Amino acid sequence: MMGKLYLQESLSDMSAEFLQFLFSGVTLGATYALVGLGFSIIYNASHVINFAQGEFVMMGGMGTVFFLGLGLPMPVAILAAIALTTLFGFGLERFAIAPARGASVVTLIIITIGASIVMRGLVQVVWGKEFHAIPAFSGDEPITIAGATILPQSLWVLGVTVLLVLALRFFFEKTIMGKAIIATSLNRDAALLMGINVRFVLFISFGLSAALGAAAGILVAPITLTNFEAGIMLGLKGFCAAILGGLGNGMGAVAGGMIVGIAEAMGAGYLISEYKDAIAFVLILLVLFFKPSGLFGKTGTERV
Amino acid sequence: MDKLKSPRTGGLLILMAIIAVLPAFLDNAFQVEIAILIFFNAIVCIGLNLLIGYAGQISLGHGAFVGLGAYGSAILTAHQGWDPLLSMVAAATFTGVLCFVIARPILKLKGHYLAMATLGMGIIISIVINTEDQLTGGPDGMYVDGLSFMTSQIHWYWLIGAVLVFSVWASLNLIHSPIGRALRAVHGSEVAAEVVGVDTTQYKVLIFVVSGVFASVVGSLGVYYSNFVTPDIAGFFHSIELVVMVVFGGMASTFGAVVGAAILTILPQVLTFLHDFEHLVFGLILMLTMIFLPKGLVPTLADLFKKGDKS
Amino acid sequence: MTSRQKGLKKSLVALGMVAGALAVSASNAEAADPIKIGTFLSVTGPASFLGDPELKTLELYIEELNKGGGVLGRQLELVQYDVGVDSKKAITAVKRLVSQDEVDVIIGGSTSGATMAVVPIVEKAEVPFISLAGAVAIVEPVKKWVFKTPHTDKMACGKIFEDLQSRGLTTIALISGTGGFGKSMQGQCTKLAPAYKINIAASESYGPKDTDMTAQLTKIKGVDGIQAVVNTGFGQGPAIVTKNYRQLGMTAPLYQSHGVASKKFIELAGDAAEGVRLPAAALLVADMLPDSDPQKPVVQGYSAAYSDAYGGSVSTFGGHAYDGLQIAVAAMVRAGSTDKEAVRNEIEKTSGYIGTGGVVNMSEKDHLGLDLSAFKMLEIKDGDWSIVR
Amino acid sequence: MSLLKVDNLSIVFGGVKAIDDLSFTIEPGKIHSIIGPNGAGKTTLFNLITGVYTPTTGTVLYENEGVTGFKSYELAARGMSRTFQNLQIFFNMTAIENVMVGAHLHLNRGFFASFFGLPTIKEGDRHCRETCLELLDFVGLRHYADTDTDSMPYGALKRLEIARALASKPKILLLDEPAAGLNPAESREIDEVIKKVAERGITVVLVEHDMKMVMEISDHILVLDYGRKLTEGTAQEVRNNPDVIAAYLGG
Repeated sequence: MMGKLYLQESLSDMSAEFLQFLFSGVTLGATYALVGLGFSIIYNASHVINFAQGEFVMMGGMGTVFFLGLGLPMPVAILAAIALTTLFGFGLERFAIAPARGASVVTLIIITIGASIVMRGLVQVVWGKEFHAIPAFSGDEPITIAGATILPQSLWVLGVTVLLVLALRFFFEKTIMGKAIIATSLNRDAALLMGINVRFVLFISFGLSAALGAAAGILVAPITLTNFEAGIMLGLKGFCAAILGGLGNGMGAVAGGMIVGIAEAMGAGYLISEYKDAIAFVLILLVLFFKPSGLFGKTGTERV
Repeated sequence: MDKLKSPRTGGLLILMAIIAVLPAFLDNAFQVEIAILIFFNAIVCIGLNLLIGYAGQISLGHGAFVGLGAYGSAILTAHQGWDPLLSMVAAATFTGVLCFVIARPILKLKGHYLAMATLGMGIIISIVINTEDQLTGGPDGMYVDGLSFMTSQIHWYWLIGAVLVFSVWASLNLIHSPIGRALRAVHGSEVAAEVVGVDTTQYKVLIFVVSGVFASVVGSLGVYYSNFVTPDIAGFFHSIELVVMVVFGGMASTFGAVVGAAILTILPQVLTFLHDFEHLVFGLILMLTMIFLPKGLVPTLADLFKKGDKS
Repeated sequence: MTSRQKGLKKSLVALGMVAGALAVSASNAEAADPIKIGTFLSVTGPASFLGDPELKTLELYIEELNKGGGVLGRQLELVQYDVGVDSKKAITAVKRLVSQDEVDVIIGGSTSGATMAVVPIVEKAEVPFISLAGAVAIVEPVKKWVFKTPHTDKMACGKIFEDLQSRGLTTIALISGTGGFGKSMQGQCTKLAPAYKINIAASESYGPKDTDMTAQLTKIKGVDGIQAVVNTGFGQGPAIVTKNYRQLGMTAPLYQSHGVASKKFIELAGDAAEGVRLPAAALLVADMLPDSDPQKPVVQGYSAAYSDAYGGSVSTFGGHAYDGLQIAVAAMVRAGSTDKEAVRNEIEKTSGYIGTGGVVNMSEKDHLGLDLSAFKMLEIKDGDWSIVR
Repeated sequence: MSLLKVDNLSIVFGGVKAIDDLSFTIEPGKIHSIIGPNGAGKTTLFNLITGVYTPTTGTVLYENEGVTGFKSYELAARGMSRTFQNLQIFFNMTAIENVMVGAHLHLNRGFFASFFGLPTIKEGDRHCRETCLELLDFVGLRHYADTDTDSMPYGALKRLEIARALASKPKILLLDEPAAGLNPAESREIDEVIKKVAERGITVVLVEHDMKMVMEISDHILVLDYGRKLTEGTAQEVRNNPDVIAAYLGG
């Protein structure tokens, strides 16, 4: 009798623990998904891997801190930060990517890495090096579900991510601009012939991607804090998510982000927390070894 | 004349001359230190350039191999009491074998997937070094005794300078051999290389191992020189730094790798007077160079000279 | 033009660039009259928490001293390098400080890792060095040229354990940052625990850049009988630990170290910081000190000066830099020169110096010179510090 | 004895049979052509024979050895080489270097010998350069020897691919549309080169759209349609086959 009770109790302890890790995982995962989606959008339009994607994330968070500091109300500060980051996205395309058209993959990678250093440097000079917290959107009182707790902010992260993903689907499937981006990604020359302004498509893609990154950065800043270096790891994990899902496959990136986030939280909880950051990369190596084009990527045949 | 052949001896002699006279212009120990750092970085870049510049396979994880050499040597010397040179060979062997094992699955990948895989591999190795603090001292790094017979800094200058000259010479030899042409063919068109008998996988694996061993040896020597090693050596940023040196100097140019290493080792030291603006300016220089000289410094300048000759 | 000449041209250009760049770096090195104070701090990276106020303090007071005519009739010049949290960078910076910049004294090293890495160089170069980092290993055993100003991690453990004893708590969990200070303090606490009859029932760690510690805390939560949790570490990590701690609904008392002793911690952790206790120097509670306390004017003076110059409130870290600078300057004045051996000897003779960290009495056997009495146990109440009595 | 024997070869791409149960043989020392309408599977067949693709079913026999699924470089070592419909030039090298890569299998490839620049390597390269210059001469490109390939005209690159393939000393050479995109004068030059290659005793397999050229130089023609064999035989036989006419007219 006693034994059974004890067992039940420890079982519910275990499931509460599992749930706790899962909450951590999906919150992280949603963030990675948004960052990964940003990678995908830019890659689709331009075949560039934007190593400054993480800095968009950072700029969203730091921008919000700055505008809040100016005394703006939260929603205005958030919109201002997203707008500012989007401007940087546009600028990156116009002043760094467009002039370097036709450069090799490595050169483009280094240009975006240079851009990430510039953005970090700029934020550091203008907004300082300190860590900052954004107040949570709906308070810090945790919600208890089956013995595990989740912050209201995590629900915001999840909710907004779902909304953004749905909105993007609508954008790409139903609007002219979205379709133009898809067309450009499939065949740039054909799109050009069809009268699509490819340069404009690229421009918009970078802006869109920057806005998404900023949104991700703002959503998680109340949970993880932010400073000028906060985007580095997030950017790399988002890249993992995008590759895991198959480069250029937006929904794949979302799935990839979730997988990475949950794997990370479970790994930290049940295996070794010290190796938490390695989990995403071990996962990506295993997947690439067995499926070289990601989980949901198309396997292409070389034409000769 | 084979167009790559001519600058070979000339360039090598000039490099030797620079190394020989440079100490006369170096005012103090710190400047000698920077010169030695340049040599170290240049050697890694020469190896990395064989992989990236010639064979066309990107690696965003080469810092990890420098780290393996450094920590391999450090651990064997400090914890196991091995002879430093033996440790260096052991670390290089380990790195080489590791490269050999992971090369096949990794180099099957292309473009951004290859970039991701090498990046991931590098980060995993760097996390292991950071975490296994019993062995590695964790994020704070570890102290190692140096080579007993290298009693002064200038000894190191000559030793590493000599290793650099050897590396340049060997790299030029390799490039101007059937193996070198096969590597460039892999870059040009894998399928075309295969139908004339080049086992592209074998050559990709070979050059991955070679460049890994270059990196590992530099890591080992570096740890004996500075007596200290921290995990940043294996980190993402060091890997990126190395690639930037190669591309900045000019891909598929051995002397480009040396020039790239020199400039990008000196630049951050020169920019320290900017304090907070250091990173901003560094990033801008990087971006502008890559946007306006996408082929890198040395090939672009070489093209300029060529054009000048014609007119 | 033959292709050999082409190669020559190529190489000449390379030579020119190397030489040019070296010349620029060499031009910094001109010897001048001012007394050179070298510093290497974690101005960026996860420890910018420490390095940023330290640098600001040094800049502020060196400017102040120069306005007042300098020291020994000479102006002071600060030579500073940002080393992030990379000890290797610290080594390069210190080599540069001693051999290129030829500084007279070094005040710096925000982190214990960076400090420990440069100790061999400083000892070899024979330059007086005052560290601003926490680990006890920096001054135990004593090294001829190395001094430090902050209280040690060992003292923090002792202070926390005293407080635990007074509350009757005996079973605790440790959660530590893996960076130098966190790891070192974890070691010190583990060593010291038996002496205070404290049982450490669980020990977890997290990386310097981690942003989510719920996994580690969930594990601690799962261990029965934990009466208090001690977090050793500096930077933003402890703020996240504190937030996660409240999120998981953990109610046992949470202790932090003096590695978070700045208002920034309260700001970052927000409401979650309520009730957190930590040992810290009196600087944080300047206005709450009794008027009889000899430290009161000193800490109030520094506090006001710093806030006036940079806005915001002071941290103890800036205070460490203040103490280091004052001790070094006083030693130079007593020595009447910047002769390194003489300055070192005078630093070692520092006694009765009242600084932000407490009253400093150094000796041949003690290169820190502080005792537990200057350490206050603070509790965060209503978003501000309060003294636990 | 046949040089190459293909039995019941098939490959499926995403449910579509690009090559469907194809069998034929190639006799040594002749010029064989493979023709068929666009999308008939000619290039796919080349890719299957030369190891670029692995067949779904069926076998390839080369000199009575089963070589199905062999890698291209393994086949090259056995004397099989090819050119490509879409140029596969090593654009990062000069013309002569391209050809010298072709001679790869016949040179000393020891790593340490190369690394230390031993005289044998240098001697071998000097000799190789001579023979490769002769090959450039053979295809009429000697004056381009030290030109960067990215500044050479298209027609010259087509011939350069042939020279590179010849450098590997093949017994059988598969040419994938060597005249595609060339003007009539250039086509005739290629014609001549192909005939000269055949005269050297090298078996030539040709995929070509230029019917005039095919009919003129081929000893044997294989006609493909939708991945299947429509017919085969001499130029005369094929020309008069009603199925072939129907296929070409889209009947």
